[in-house]
Amino acid sequence: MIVCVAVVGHQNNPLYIQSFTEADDALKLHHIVHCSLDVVDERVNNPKKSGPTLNETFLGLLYPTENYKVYGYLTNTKVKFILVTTDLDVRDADVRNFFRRFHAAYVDAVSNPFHVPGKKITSRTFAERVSTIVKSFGLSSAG
Amino acid sequence: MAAIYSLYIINKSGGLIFYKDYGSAGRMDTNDSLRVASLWHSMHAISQQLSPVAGCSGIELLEADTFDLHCFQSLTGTKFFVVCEPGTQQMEALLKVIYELYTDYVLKNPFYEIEMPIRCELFDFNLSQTVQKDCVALLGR
Amino acid sequence: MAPVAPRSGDAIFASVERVNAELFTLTYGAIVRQLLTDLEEVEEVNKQLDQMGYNIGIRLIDEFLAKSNVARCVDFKETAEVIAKVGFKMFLGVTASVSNWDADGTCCSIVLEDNPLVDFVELPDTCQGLYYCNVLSGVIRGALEMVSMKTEVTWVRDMLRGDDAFELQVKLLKQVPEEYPYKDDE
Amino acid sequence: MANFLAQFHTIKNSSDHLVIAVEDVSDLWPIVKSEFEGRLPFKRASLNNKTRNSVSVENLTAEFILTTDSRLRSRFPLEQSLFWFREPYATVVLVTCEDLDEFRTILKPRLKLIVQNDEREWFIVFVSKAPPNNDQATKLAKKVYAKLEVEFSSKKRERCCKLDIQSPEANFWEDLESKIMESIRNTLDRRVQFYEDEIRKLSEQRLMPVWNFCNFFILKESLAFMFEMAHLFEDALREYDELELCYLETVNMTGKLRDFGGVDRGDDQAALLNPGSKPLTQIVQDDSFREFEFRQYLFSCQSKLLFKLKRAFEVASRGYSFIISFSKALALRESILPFCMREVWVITACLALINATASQYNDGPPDIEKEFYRLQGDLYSLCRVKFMRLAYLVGFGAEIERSPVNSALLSMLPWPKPAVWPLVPPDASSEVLVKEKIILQETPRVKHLGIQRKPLPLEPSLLLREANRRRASLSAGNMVEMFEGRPIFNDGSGSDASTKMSPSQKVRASSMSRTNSSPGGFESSIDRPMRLAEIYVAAEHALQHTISNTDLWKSLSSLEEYEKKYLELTKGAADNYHHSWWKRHGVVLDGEIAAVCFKHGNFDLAAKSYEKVCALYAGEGWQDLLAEVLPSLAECQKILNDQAGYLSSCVRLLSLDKGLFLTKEREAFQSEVLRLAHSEMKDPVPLDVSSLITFSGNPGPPLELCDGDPGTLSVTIWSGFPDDITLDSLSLTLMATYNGDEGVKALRCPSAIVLKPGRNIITLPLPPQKPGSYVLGVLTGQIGHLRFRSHSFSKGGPADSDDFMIYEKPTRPILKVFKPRALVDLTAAISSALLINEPQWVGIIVRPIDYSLKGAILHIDTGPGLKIEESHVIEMQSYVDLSQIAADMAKSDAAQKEGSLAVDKNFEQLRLHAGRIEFPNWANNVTSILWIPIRAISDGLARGSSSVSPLRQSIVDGMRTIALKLEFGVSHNQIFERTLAVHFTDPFQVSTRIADKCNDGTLLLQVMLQSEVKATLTINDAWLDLQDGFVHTTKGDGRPTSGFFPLVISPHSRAAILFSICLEMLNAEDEAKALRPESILNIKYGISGDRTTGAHPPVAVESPGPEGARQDLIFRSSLVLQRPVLDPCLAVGFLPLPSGGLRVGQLVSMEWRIERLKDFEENEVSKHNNEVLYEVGANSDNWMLAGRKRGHVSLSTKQGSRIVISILCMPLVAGYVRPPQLGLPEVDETNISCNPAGPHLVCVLPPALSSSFCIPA
Amino acid sequence: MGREVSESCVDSLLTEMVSSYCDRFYANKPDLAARRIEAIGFQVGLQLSERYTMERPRFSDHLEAIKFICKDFWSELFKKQIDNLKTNHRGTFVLQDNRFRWLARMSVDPSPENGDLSQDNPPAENKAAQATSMHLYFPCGIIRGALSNLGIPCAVTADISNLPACSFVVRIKA
Repeated sequence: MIVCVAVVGHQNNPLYIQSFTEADDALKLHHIVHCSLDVVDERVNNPKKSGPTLNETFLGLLYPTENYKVYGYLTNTKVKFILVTTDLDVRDADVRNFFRRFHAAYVDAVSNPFHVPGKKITSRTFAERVSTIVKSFGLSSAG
Repeated sequence: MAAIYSLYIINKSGGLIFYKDYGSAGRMDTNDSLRVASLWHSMHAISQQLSPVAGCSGIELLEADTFDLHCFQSLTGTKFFVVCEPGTQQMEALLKVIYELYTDYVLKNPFYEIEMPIRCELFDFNLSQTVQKDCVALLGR
Repeated sequence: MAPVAPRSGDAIFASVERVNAELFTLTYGAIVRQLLTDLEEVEEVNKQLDQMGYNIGIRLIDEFLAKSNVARCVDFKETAEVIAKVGFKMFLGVTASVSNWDADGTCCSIVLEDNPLVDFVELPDTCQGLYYCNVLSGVIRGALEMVSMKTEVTWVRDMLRGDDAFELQVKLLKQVPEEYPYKDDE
Repeated sequence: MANFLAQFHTIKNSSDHLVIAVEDVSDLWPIVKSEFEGRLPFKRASLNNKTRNSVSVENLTAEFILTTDSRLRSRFPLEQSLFWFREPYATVVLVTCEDLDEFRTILKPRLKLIVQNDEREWFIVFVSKAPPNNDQATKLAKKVYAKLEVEFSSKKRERCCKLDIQSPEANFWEDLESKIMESIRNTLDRRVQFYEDEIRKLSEQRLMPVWNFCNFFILKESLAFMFEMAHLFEDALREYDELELCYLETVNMTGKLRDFGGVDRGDDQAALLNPGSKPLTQIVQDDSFREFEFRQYLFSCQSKLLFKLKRAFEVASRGYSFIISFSKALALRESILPFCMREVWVITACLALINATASQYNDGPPDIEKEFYRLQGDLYSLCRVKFMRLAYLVGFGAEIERSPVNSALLSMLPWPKPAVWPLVPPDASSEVLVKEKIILQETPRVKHLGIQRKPLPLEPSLLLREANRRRASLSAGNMVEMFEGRPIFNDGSGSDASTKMSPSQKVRASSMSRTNSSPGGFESSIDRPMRLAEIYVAAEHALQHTISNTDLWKSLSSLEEYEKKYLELTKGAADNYHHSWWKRHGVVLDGEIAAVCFKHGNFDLAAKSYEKVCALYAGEGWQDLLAEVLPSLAECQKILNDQAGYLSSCVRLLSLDKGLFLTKEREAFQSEVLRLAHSEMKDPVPLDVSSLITFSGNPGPPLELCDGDPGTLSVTIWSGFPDDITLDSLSLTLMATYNGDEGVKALRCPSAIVLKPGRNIITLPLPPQKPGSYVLGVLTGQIGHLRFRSHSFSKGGPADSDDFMIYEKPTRPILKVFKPRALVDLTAAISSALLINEPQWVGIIVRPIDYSLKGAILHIDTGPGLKIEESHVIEMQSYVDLSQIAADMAKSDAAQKEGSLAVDKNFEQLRLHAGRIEFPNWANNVTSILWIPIRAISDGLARGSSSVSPLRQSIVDGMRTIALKLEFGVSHNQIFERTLAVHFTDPFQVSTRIADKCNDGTLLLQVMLQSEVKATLTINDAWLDLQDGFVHTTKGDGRPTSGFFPLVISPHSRAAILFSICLEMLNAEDEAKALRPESILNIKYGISGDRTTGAHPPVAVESPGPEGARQDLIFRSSLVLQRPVLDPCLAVGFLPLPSGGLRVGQLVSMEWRIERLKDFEENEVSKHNNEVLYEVGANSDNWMLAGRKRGHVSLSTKQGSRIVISILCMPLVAGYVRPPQLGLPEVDETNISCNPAGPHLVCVLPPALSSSFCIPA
Repeated sequence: MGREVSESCVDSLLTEMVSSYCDRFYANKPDLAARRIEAIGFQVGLQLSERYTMERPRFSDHLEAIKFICKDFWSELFKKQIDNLKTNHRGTFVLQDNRFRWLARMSVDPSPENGDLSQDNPPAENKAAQATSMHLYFPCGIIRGALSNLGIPCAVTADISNLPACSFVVRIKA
């Protein structure tokens, strides 16, 4: 299941981070997301590593740990989406699909005239949309 | 080629905001045209008063032996009227087109101040285009 | 002359030049936000939005008339209908409905379920009291004034404030007759 | 075929290089052996790799073995083919021969026999022992060698070479090597071909049941091994990779459960780097390969080759993923493996890999290098996690920092799932007690600054529950087995049923079962849930069994050891990460190290690391994480007594998101700040609180002041403190927006102020500022010894970056000071003249120009000849002049309500104190008029004018000045000064003329009175005191002839009075001593005027009442009468003017005729008697004179001689004006007769009309 | 196909926005008005770029980004592409639109009677020019917003040679 999704600004500042576990250990997810930025930097800074997927927004799997997986997505506007999931066999297609919908939601959120770029996303609608996307994770392309 | 003599546009308070002469016989200077405008404005209004039945919107066509005068008044009170050769057809349509040109190139020109005299190249340009167009083109609409 | 038949809102909307709604929506949003920054007072912003709307309305009405070929409406009822069905459609691509007529037919509500102005918009708590769409009321007021109807347009419902729809109350104050073009002394 | 495995293994281990067979036909080997072996290993050789491309390898090791050697004794053909790789790759035939016959008869057939078997790659080395000096022998040898070549070499292959032992040719050895190489190459090619064919055959029947991986493995590895021997490592590696692939497929494919392995002692230590750790025979059992050993074996082979290829990096990267995947595999088998096998294995694997790669790695390209370090870091941290997990199990959990990173790593890592959770060994009660003690002693790690926070989890689920669950499931399971056929347990499929039960239920269940079980024999702790301490002990023991590596065990044995290891691993990870791209990882781990340092009181180090971590989080705005570390940093700073640091940390804590701390916690921070601020600090600490205290001007228009006015500025300050806070002082700087050079001014808040949390509004006194507009600069203040400053504005402040320019508002000017301008105006109320020498009201209009005159003070200073009538009060009343009224009307009715009408009523009497007047309040904003009673003094007597003494009066002598100085403004800082000119005058201007001359010598003296004032004058009486030489005709009191008084003269009009007088006869001597040189005209008059228009009754008389009550004023004026000429000696005649009359601006020449009436004999009037001095006088503002006004003309002394004096003049004004007069200064007037007399007045016409010249209407 | 509105909505909104700022709020401070209008454009550009760069790989260099502006971005806004793109390869780009839609309805009247703009009174010519430029701050802002959101800080100016052609000059901040 998805335990955490996050939006990180182009200055690596958290714009939105939502964990889907018991609240008390949300902090560790903050940590995971924050550290995963290392990998994003790495990918971006020496692009030859990300060979075929050069400049693709979808960065794929960032962390191959035993217990959870971290996926990354980097938009053209240097905004990063991070997805932390604990199920270990995830289809790439699902993740891509997830990020696509997530991106759409994000774009609408920042289209709110009252949203201040580079500041946290406080929109309620966004939060709701995200949670639905998270719920439907994996189902969409399974069908 | 429809022989149109001249075109007038009058704002709702009777001021002449546009006048174009297409070679009418008796040339008139600015003052004349102004006078004509305000005169017509009044006549048009009087005609509404005169009408025996309610809801008259004023003179639409005035036929003289040497010319016809077609008038179209928009609901916003702007009057467009052409003076043309007697019996020229399609003038209502023409006036409608002119009205649309007016909305497109006059009212949408940010520099045009409403109710003020019209000085818009684009309007002049498109207008002359339209007027050049012969009646067939107008029929097409 | 044979009056050209009035055209349906959809027909006109199909015929006019169109642009992406986002551009419109976002631009309007940016304007509102900038006004808030510059004018500080929400009340003032409402006022200015209405004013802007009015200025737009008095120009827009002519385009509306020219392109829609609507004849002079017999009464205010008809006018309202035309605004809702043709006007909104022609410009915003959405249709509104008219309801809540009062007894003497001088006051009604124009109800808007869908409103391109507010896509993406969420009012922050600091902006309570802001009538985000106030420009619309201004437009209607301005337009009607040009066809010699003095009206008062007020918001009754606002989705941004949690209502289920946008509802504008249009109240006809007085029907100004064509002013008689010359004074007595002439 | 599996039975060959052992053999294969031994062979493989025994032989690790190529073999070259030596067929020593004629016992030469002992002689040449040393030199031959001297060639080994071959420097370089060119061989063909698997894809038949020639590659050159270096230092190819090989061995020469005599065919007679036992090792090359014949074997079974099958195994020959199987283990072909160890067969000789070349055969060297050593021969020698002295004579041809021997060659032909013996040697040749033998050689033929040897070489007939074409399996082998062979060639012949002909050794000639012939000494070089012995020609005969050498020749013979040559011959034989020639024969040999003919026999054995062919065109396509050169199979012979010749070695002279005595004098070897230089190129022999090259020749030899090349021949050997050629042979090796060919052999290799052939064998590769062979193996490949075999392998292909096998792979084809891969899917058949008969197929057996073992064969495949042997062939594959043989091939690989052969490549390896030939130093073709790449190919060897490829073979192994293929082998691994194939293995994984088959292993996963064939469903049948295999023996996994890994249960032997020592298996816990990863053997992924030394292939020989276990004999293959152990790995393979009944031709199934144990995954555990075999995969490690394969990996170790691969890594061996990789190291040979100097690709340590690849070892690391392959290794990491291998460990991950392998650990997964272990997880699957956890139930059968020893307790925590998996964790232990991973630890050892990582360590092994780290050491090996780190030592082998030699620097590659930078990006690879970074990558390599990253891998090392990963290995370290993986190792670290597992290690912590073990530590937790044995009860060091309390010591593990509950940091986000640890929580992230551990809490997601499932507990080990052994089939049976280890149980406490019977004799361990003492240890249990120890653990118990530890548990009891362990105190929950207290957060600093009294922060309470739910500690982050380090465990996926509670260890206690987990362990007991596993025990329970087991016990239940056992029960089922034990009590076969017992109904109660038969039904519920034991294990999972009971897992569902809570431990407590379990206890009941089991106890109940115990009662049922008749023989209570098996008393064990099985069914009783274990206590935590017991779990620890159990785990410890279990681990002890698992872990074979002593020092790993050591590092778990005691807390100190554990920490040593822990630090080592953490440091290792951190350092490596620091060398890689993954800075964040590095920094975060530094934080972990810091925690340990902190625990050991090494605060300095701890602080340094914590700072790094905080900097990282703060820099990227990860407040939640920052909130976790910052308190620790603060604590260090506190302990290190780094006040500045500690303060700023507290402030940072306070300025974090409110949600991150409870209010009481935040209050605690604040109190810390205050405590320090007021504690004794060596030196005041400057502190930046921009994040905590922000400020801005109040919304709305800026405060507007006039130049030089002070004011009070009110400013909004947002306080981020959770609680009220008292600032000892506070000041804000103002910055002029336009002129930057115009420095910044600081506004100080006079008193200490208390900031509430949130929005505060404070007001600051504002001294006068230069004109311009100002914005707020920085805020500075003091709390105790703490000097803080804040730069940041609240919303409405300047934008931080250009990108956010959209949100930029220019810093709103908070203060505008206007350029100096007129704030008030003082003008004289009236222009017309006042009565001189009488107390008069002078009016001064005070007009404030939208500026309040509150408390204004007027200083009045009268110039010379003017004094204020102290006796009278000064009157002030509001003043509306008509123009303003008009304006008011124009203004909106709002202004009307405010009431200009009401204002009119204002009237007040003021007293003058030391020349100062205080203005009443009602006059603050309205125009008002001030009436001041004054008197202009002039002692001079008014002079009448007549034909003889023309009037010469200048405007100045009636002029007086009043210097006014108005002090106003908030603090009388504004000064307005003005000097008003007030004009005074006599009521009348008197002029006389002789109206008529009667025959009886009576003269009618006409006295003309010109009113000089803008008021009605009433003459009640007038009389004339005549000078000597004149008397009134009527013996009267000198009243005018016709006494029609009172005579009223309206303003600026004129009147005349007639006196009839006549000459008084008197003789010369009387005349000489004339007592009264001039006559005095006395006029008793009254004045009725309004002070608002000009002259008016003197102040003394309050309101001018009815006519009668008016007390009269006296006006005296002197006038000079002149006796007519008695004995004229000169006659001056005025010649008639040109007919056309005079016009303004037209030149006209005036002419006078002078005639002598008598000669001068007796008395010499003038020295130069034949000359006359003349002078033409004229009022210069009526006339312009051209030519000499004054001069001598010659006039002969003869009687009757005459001349004409003419002068050009131009009249300047129209109307009746006095013409120019001719005077003869040197001649006594009495000797001049004017005949004809010139006119008193001449009429000058206005200039002729012309378009260019217009007439004042 | 996203939703659409009539073009005159946008036109009249922009016209009104400009006139409000130039004639009402900052009547005699044209520079302030300009900044506000530019700021509004900036925000719109920011959000539009966010929207229109979805589903497309990241740009590897400035030129790509600029090209995106010229092609896709422009056609999203104006249903046409930039007609001509020039660059000096040192961070300056000139984007020329031969018929810029937002100027299409604009006919500048050089005669001084044109009371539309309440500047003090410079010669009618540049008075008109200034008025027109007021309408160009918005598109400039859009471009700047879009680019800086794509990580290219820059300054954008516009210049109108002859209506309705218009060219935007992008100077990338080194």
